[in-house]
Amino acid sequence: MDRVKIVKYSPWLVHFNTGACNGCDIEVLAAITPHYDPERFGVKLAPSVRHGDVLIVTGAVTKKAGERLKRLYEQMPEPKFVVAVGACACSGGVFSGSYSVLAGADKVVKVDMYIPGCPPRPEAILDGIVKLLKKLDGGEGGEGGDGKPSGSA
Amino acid sequence: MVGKEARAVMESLQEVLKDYALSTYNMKPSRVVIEVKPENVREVFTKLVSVYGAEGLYLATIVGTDFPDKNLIRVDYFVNVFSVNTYVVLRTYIPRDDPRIPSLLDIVPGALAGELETYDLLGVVFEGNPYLRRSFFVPNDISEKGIYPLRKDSGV
Amino acid sequence: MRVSLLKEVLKGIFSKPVTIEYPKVRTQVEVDARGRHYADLNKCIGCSLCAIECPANAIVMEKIPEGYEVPKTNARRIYPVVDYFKCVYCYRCVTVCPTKAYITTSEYRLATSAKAESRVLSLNTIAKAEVKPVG
Amino acid sequence: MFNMVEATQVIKIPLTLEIPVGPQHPALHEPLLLKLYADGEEIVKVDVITGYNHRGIEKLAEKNSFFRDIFIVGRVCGICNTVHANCYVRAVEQILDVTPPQRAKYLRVLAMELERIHSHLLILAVTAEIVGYDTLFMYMMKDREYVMKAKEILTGARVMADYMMVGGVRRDLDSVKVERILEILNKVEERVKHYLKVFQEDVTLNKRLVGVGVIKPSDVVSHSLVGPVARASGIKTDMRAQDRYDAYDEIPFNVVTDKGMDNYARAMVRFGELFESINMCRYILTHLPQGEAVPDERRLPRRFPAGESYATVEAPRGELTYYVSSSGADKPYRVKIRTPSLNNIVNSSFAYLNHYIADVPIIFASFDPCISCMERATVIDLKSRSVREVTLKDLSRWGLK
Repeated sequence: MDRVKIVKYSPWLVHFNTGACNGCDIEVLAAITPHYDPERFGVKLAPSVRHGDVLIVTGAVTKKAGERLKRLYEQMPEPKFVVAVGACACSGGVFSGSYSVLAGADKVVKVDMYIPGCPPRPEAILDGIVKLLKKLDGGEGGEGGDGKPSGSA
Repeated sequence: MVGKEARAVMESLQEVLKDYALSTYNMKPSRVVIEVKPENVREVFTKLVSVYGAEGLYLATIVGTDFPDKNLIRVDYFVNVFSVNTYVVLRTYIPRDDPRIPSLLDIVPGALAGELETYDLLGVVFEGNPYLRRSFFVPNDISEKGIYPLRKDSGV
Repeated sequence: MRVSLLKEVLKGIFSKPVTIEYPKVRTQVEVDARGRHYADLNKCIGCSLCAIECPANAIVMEKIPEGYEVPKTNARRIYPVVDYFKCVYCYRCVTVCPTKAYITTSEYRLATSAKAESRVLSLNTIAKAEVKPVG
Repeated sequence: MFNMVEATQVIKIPLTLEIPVGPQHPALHEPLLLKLYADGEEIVKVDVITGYNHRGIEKLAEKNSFFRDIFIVGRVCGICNTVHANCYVRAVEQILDVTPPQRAKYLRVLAMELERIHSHLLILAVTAEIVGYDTLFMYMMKDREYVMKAKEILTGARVMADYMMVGGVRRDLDSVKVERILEILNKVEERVKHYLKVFQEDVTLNKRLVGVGVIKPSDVVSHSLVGPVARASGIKTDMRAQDRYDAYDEIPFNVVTDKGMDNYARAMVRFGELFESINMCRYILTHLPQGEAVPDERRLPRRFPAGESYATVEAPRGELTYYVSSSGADKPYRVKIRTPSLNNIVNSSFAYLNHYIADVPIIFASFDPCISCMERATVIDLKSRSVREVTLKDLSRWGLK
């Protein structure tokens, strides 16, 4: 439990592309650039999966990449968390009917936070990570579909 | 490129390939389709390269289409003759139960990607290409069953 | 270091940071950016066109539960439920809708650890039968 | 100590070291496995192993209706989604015999050129990152955000535009938005000029780029390499100039080529195209024709006549082609997508030979790889022909032939 508390001060992210269209990948990349600067929260991209705390999964999880994803997850040190970024990683998106995809990261590993969107904006990715950190703190993370529309057009 | 000039280029192209052409028609937008016999494909390419030069054209893509009702597989070679700004499509039909066609790999090295792709997805054997093999992009569970995904009766 | 880079460094030192202090300050999102959307059940006629046209099969037509005042135009009493996990926010449903029934927002903060659907949002647009409709 | 071996003799001990790079690797942002075989520090053989990103999109396109496919093919590649959608939409328009209005053609080109700007900025930034110049990467990504904002103003989303529709585009532009995009373009152009200067002046960048990854023009054509890679070797091939689709017949632009043939030339071609694209966007915004651009999607044709068409488009990475065939049903009979990355990655493994291991990521990046593009269907290249009993030096020389 204590180790979980420590992780929340500086979670290091590992990004794995399981067959994404690169849309989510460039948004994950954009999210670490000066405009959004997640290092304010101690968030940093880790060079190797063995240094990471949070695995960011993008893409529809093709059957070949699914095996890799499982192996990567097993190589991560405890405690570890998985964030699914984008409609594809959440549920398969437009590719859910294809013969070659498993459709959804939760088919392979346990997912702690879903960030829907195609692709989600960098702010949305930050928002998801902040919600994950709050969840680690004991608070409730998810409040999707709260019934409050904002900025309606 | 429009009008007279384009027509002149197309006519010269048809003139070059007239020994091999079974029929000639147009595909939208303004691509010349020339139907050739599958065994002549290599000769046609040698001829094209000798006329337009090795730096005058490249093979853009190979398209395989399955026609189960006619028991045929159609293999189209899309060639961009960029030295004269035109596209030519070489169309061949091969039997569906024994899809074989000579490989172009030694004449056009750029055919590699298209041939591997057409083999794995449609099962067209390019004779003389040593790199053909299954399940490089089709997942193992499907290729092990011997299914070619792009065939109409593959059921995937 | 070249002079051009030195100039850049000096400019960087004396200019305001570009970073958006995200959770404290909201990013300026275009008002017509494609965000969360849901059906307005006052306008929806239950034609299922959006469910047919959705490229990701994210829309499922469901029966409106008992106890809601459903407009007469929606004879079959069904309404579209958008699965925000599957939705790719292409707004094809918005543009094909014959009655323009979709309410679009620029809401993008959708991260959640549980399922996210438009059920509650849509049902909130119509009044419950027991309560007299307000306004 | 070994005795000196005659050059004609065969060394049977496998001296080569096998180094897998990818699919999850800090130097490679793409799900691709490059198997390098190195003799000391020198690459003698490269296997490109793929399949991690194959999503079976061509089959998926046959299973969905014509209109749903517009959004599916847009998701072949996130970085170049408008060109994918545009190419498919134009192929379908050919089958339907529909011509979009002039304003829509201009807006389509605007969306595609904005995409080219952000794609080129991205790959130039990644180039800087790979040679170890992280500061420049951060600066360029910072300015790329402005282009993303312009895209958001135009299309309503930062990345996935979903902007193309049969018979037009899906959103129009008002005068306020035109002004805002023009302002952004001015800001970006100034910055791009600065980055060009950095690329030209910086010693580190020059040392890592100049003379590395040389591809001869004859190799470019015979291996079907396209786009900036071909243009950097002096081959003047550009589908915008050749096919003159959409509004490219009215908008003035130059085809940028370079004679350098190396990584540096490819970077310079991309810089040249950035300026061309910025000028084209500016021309479009100041010469936008009046009239309707957005078709009513509820009244589009529902019946598709039998027929076939072949559309091409110049994507940021090169020539992208779509072959669409209709049998008269509501679903396409065959959709064939050939992306530029397929040719540029699969057919180019010869370019790594005789380079140092450390140069592999930068050569790879100079092709502007987009694995998601190429792998909706495809591939492997093994130079396995070269497994012969020859000396390692001969082996490497052989590979270049």
